[in-house]
Amino acid sequence: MSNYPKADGATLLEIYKKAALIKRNDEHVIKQIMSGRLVSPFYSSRGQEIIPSAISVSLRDEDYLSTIYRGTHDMVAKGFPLGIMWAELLGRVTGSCKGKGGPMHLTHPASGCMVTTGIVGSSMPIATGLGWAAKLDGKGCVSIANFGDGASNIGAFHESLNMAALFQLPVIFVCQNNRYAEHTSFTNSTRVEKISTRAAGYGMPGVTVNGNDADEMYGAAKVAIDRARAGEGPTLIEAITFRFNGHLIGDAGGYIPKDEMAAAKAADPVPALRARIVADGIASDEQLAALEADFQKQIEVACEAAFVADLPDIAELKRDVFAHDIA
Amino acid sequence: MSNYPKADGATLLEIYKKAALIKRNDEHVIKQIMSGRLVSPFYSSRGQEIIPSAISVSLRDEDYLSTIYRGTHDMVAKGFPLGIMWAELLGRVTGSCKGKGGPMHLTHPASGCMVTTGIVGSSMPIATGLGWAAKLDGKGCVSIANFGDGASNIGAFHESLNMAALFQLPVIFVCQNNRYAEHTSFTNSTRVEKISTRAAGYGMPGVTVNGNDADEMYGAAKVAIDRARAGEGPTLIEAITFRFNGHLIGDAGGYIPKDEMAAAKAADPVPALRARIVADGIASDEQLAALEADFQKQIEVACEAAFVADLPDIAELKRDVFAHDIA
Amino acid sequence: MTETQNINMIQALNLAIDHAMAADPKVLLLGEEVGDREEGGIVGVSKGLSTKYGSDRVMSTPISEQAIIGAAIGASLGGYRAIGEIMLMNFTTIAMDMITNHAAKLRFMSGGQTSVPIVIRTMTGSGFSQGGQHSDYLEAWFAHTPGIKVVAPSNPDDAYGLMRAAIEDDDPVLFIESIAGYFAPGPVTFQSVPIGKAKVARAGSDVTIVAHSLMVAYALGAASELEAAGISVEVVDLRTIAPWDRETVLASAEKTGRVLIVHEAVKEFGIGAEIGSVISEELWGKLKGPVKRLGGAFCAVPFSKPLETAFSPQAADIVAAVKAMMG
Amino acid sequence: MTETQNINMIQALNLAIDHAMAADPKVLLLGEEVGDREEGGIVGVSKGLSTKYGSDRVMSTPISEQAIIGAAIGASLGGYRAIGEIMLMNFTTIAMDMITNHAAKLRFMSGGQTSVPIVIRTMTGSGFSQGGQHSDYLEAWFAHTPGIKVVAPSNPDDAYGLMRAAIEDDDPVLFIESIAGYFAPGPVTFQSVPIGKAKVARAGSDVTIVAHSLMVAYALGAASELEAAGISVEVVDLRTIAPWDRETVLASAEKTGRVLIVHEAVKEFGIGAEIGSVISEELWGKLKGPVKRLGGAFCAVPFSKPLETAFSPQAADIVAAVKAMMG
Ligand SMILES: Cc1ncc(C[n+]2csc(CCOP(=O)(O)OP(=O)(O)O)c2C)c(N)n1
Ligand SMILES: Cc1ncc(C[n+]2csc(CCOP(=O)(O)OP(=O)(O)O)c2C)c(N)n1
Ligand SMILES: [Mg+2]
Ligand SMILES: [Mg+2]
Repeated sequence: MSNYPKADGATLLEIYKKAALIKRNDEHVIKQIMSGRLVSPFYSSRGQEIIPSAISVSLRDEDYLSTIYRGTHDMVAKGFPLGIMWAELLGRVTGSCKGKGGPMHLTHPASGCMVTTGIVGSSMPIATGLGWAAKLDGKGCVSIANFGDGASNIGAFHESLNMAALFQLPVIFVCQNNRYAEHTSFTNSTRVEKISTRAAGYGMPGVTVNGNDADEMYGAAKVAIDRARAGEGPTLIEAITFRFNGHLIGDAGGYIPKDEMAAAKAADPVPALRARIVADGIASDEQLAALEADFQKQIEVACEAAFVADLPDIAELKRDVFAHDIA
Repeated sequence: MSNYPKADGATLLEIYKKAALIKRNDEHVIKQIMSGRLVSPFYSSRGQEIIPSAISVSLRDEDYLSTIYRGTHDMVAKGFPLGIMWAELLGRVTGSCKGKGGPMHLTHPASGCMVTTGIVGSSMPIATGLGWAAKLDGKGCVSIANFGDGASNIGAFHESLNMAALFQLPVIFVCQNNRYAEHTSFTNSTRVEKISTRAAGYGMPGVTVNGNDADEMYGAAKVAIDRARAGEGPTLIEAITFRFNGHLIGDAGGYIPKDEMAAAKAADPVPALRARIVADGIASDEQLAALEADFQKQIEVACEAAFVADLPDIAELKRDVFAHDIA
Repeated sequence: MTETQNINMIQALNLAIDHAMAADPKVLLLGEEVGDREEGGIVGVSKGLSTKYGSDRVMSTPISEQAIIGAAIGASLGGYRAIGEIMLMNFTTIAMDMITNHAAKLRFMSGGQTSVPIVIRTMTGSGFSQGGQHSDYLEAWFAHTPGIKVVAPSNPDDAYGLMRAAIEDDDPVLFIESIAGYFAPGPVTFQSVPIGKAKVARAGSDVTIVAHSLMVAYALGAASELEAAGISVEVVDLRTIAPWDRETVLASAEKTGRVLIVHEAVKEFGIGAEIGSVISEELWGKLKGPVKRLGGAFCAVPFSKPLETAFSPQAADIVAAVKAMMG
Repeated sequence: MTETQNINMIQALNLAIDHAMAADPKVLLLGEEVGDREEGGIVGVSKGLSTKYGSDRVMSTPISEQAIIGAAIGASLGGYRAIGEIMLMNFTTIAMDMITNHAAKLRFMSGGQTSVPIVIRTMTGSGFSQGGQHSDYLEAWFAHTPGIKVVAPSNPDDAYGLMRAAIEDDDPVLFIESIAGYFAPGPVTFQSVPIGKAKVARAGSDVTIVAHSLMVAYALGAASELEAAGISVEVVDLRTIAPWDRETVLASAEKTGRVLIVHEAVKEFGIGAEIGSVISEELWGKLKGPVKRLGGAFCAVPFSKPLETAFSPQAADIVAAVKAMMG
């Protein structure tokens, strides 16, 4: 992967900032659930922070993002405001979706977070359409489609990649291969070793990278995004990573071999990037600690504000079904 | 393709016999439609006769066949009796499906013709299940899934090939690439040059062969069928061919360049195989003419019997919805 | 806009889309065969449009119904108004997730932040020997799905007007076309027809027949026949199935006191059940007899002509049903 | 068979499938996570089965709903009885083509030559903060589809009995499980429960409540509350939705003269419409008031708790509705 563009120090620091914010935010949600203060399904993205962080530094607000239930990392990296995210996670009327969507349907068009789906694979056909819109707009915007390893075996993957390639749409298909789909291990879901192998079947470039490595992830994403902006069509990026928690909080993950989990956690990509940034003298431990403390404060403010916010009125059942309220 | 097993003279003759019967049968159906004697949709397989003929010589009655609306060639080659096929094409109660299915749903389990679907791509998931049944039976039977080039872009293709490969099911996926999907040319449906390229994405072998060449088609099919019987899993065979008539009789095919059609017809695979069989001294022109005359007679008998057969009684609406009649 | 023309539904739809694309550069069209290279649609509804508006706005797609609707949804999230064609209504089954879990729900789940102003064009109807997988009316499924509107014109004028309204509507609209209804010419006034408004197609005093799509013509035919028998029939053309026009239907039902609901879709659990239930409840004590329903037989659409004809309500069945109601 | 045990629905279903697999080697199970390697299903219904019957008969699949149902259909065409699991009812949208165009129609379209004795297990229900894409009751779609039966047990005994009957049934059966109903234990007698037979869950004389799945428990709760208010309620548990038990429902309706139909599915165009229409027609002149219906609100299932609770009928709503009817 050495021929990828390298991330300079400033960029690495940006990537770390996003990853550190995502990590703390995720941990704080889990803390609320564990303490019993929050009762809601939550699909943690701990362990996968580097992927969207390294992608987003090459994105603009106007670029489109489509993601899945396990997508707070993608959205925080893209710029989804914490306050309305927390309020939505808590089902408050102050949430981005007025509490109607919840964790599986977080949406915030202003930051480009166009759709979050709970249906495996369904982020891809929609992201393909967003790519069509971006192409028609002619402003060089791109559409990012996030999905998991399990989603790469469903029909929507196939139809979307073929269509995006045929029409040379500016879509980057990001398969976050965290090795598990609910309780099913990657190797028990397909015989192919690399999902990226499938790109050739659509006449599109495909690469497999270490999604937990900021340089590799940044480089692969930059190349794909630049190609898309230049009208050279879509790319499939398979980012190898790992999911530190169960499928959702509450799932003990008993189906994951202990050593496999231990090894993954030992290689936690966020502290690893932090150590490197300090070692390379890009930022000092103190500077990073200050940033982290500030992130923690932002998260707690967002969380506490959500807890005291109002729940939606029942009249909301008749709103947003159609453009006009139902009588 | 030279490392494929070669078809001996007797086998080539068998292949020719099937192809000649299919060709005449298809032409006779078209004749009935053109003469106004038969008013019904018909999806001619003229031009694609060699594919199923060269596959079927390696099949047994107990092997399963799943095909599509354009499937009379596949079924005649597999042994679907002409009499009940014609009666079904004419919607007679004597038809294989009592006239309820028609051309798009021809079915005859006794000859292994398990399902004919009118939904593009849907032959594949079902054929995958028939492969599972064959594997469980442990008798070395295989499941053939026929589909077109257009069908290779739909989600069911992806899910079926991945699942069949994962479970190493004895399924042979036969993509009859006749270069057009209704009015859409192959090159306007995907950027990949060979559909067989996609097999690698599932960890299954994939080959592209000239489906109009008896040797190549026979060899590729034999290898795939033997592998499947031996429990070595599925294969994707892309058989390049051409559709001599429109999508269905009545479609003038104006979207097909004249020279493309002319070249294809000039290379009509059935007379070509006939000439070779005579040239190689496998059979004499007279012998073949006698066989052909006999085929023609069989076809006409089947056709005429169908025309005088009864139409189903309206009570049939309440039969076969469930195992028990509806009150 | 233009002066009245006598044209058929195919021409009316073509002009409606043409006028909408000319008026608004954000209007897009995609689907199988829709481009002129593929002859502008299987029945020619989109003839000339790709030539006039370019293949970026009018995209002929691979056979990928999930991606077709997904791309329409995505483009609409990106600010466009895409018309996605699903060639035949039975093929909506392939795109059910995109239609019902996404197109219909994104506005609500996003708390009104996003909307999906797409039109899904599809055609259907028995009577063409297309058999069990190409003839179904499935409007009841979509009417049961909050967030999507369902329209089904019975004549060229409404086809034009409803298509213009559907394209301008800010919510997804399923647009159902009757194949049998395509060819009869009628006067087209080029006015938009409001979604949600039924039309009294014929005034009468003894019995109200509620119908839509092709069944309106049958109902009108039956009505004139019944007039000869001294029975005055009022025919209400629903035009919009969801949200259906309760005021118009209830007013007519109250006036005549007798209601027959007719649709080609299978009677059981069809839309007649909802309309009948509402009438029976709202007009309790005011009806002269129970609400009656006619619908397709409880089976797949059969191929054989006598069965296919017996499957769906015919004018004679309507006449008989009305006479029975008049006792 | 076995003596009565007090177990919950998960255990009852597990034993029903276990007993069926032990009794008939042709019974198979496939779906996501169904194997013990994946912890025997997301709620554990198939725990122990892959260990006991082997991974050839109990297959954990990739996320491929079309292939899951297609494989079940194919295996059944090959002589097996496959139970295919679609984890949540909203995911049946991915397999709609396989379920409605194929499983439900192959017997009819083949003129009775083939049959599809599969069971499609799926779970659903609001109340778990799963939002708009994981909570829908969609039974009305399938009840409108000739050729497939639909059952929905309300208690562990019926869950066991209906599952045994569904597996033995020679036609496809959609088996709907209520997530909220999984955990309450009840006596299980290990008897088969005939498909098509409703049960009078509580006898009464003033009002009949027709319900299924979770709503039966709510109806029974409301009934005891109403008894205190001096209103005698009869509760009919449909158990089978298609074909529904007209005799039992009509007998109860005629006896009480007042009917309330309750389902969690969206009220409009739900199954209550069909049942209500038949009651109103069959019992014309014999009812004391119009048939009333309670159902889910006309919107996607909302995430936020107060909205989610308001979405579906609660016991209090049933009590209020019945009091209004008696008013
Ligand atoms: C069509 C569909 N099938 C099944 C499910 C249930 N389900 C939710 S998440 C999931 C696993 C997805 O795994 P993967 O794609 O690898 O994403 P990850 O959760 O690992 O991020 C499954 C099977 C679903 N939501 N949608
Ligand atoms: C899911 C679905 N979409 C669209 C159609 C309409 N249709 C029927 S045949 C056909 C073309 C199929 O082409 P191909 O797969 O190449 O098979 P061929 O007809 O060339 O043998 C299309 C689009 C269909 N039957 N099913
Ligand atoms: Mg995963
Ligand atoms: Mg083709």
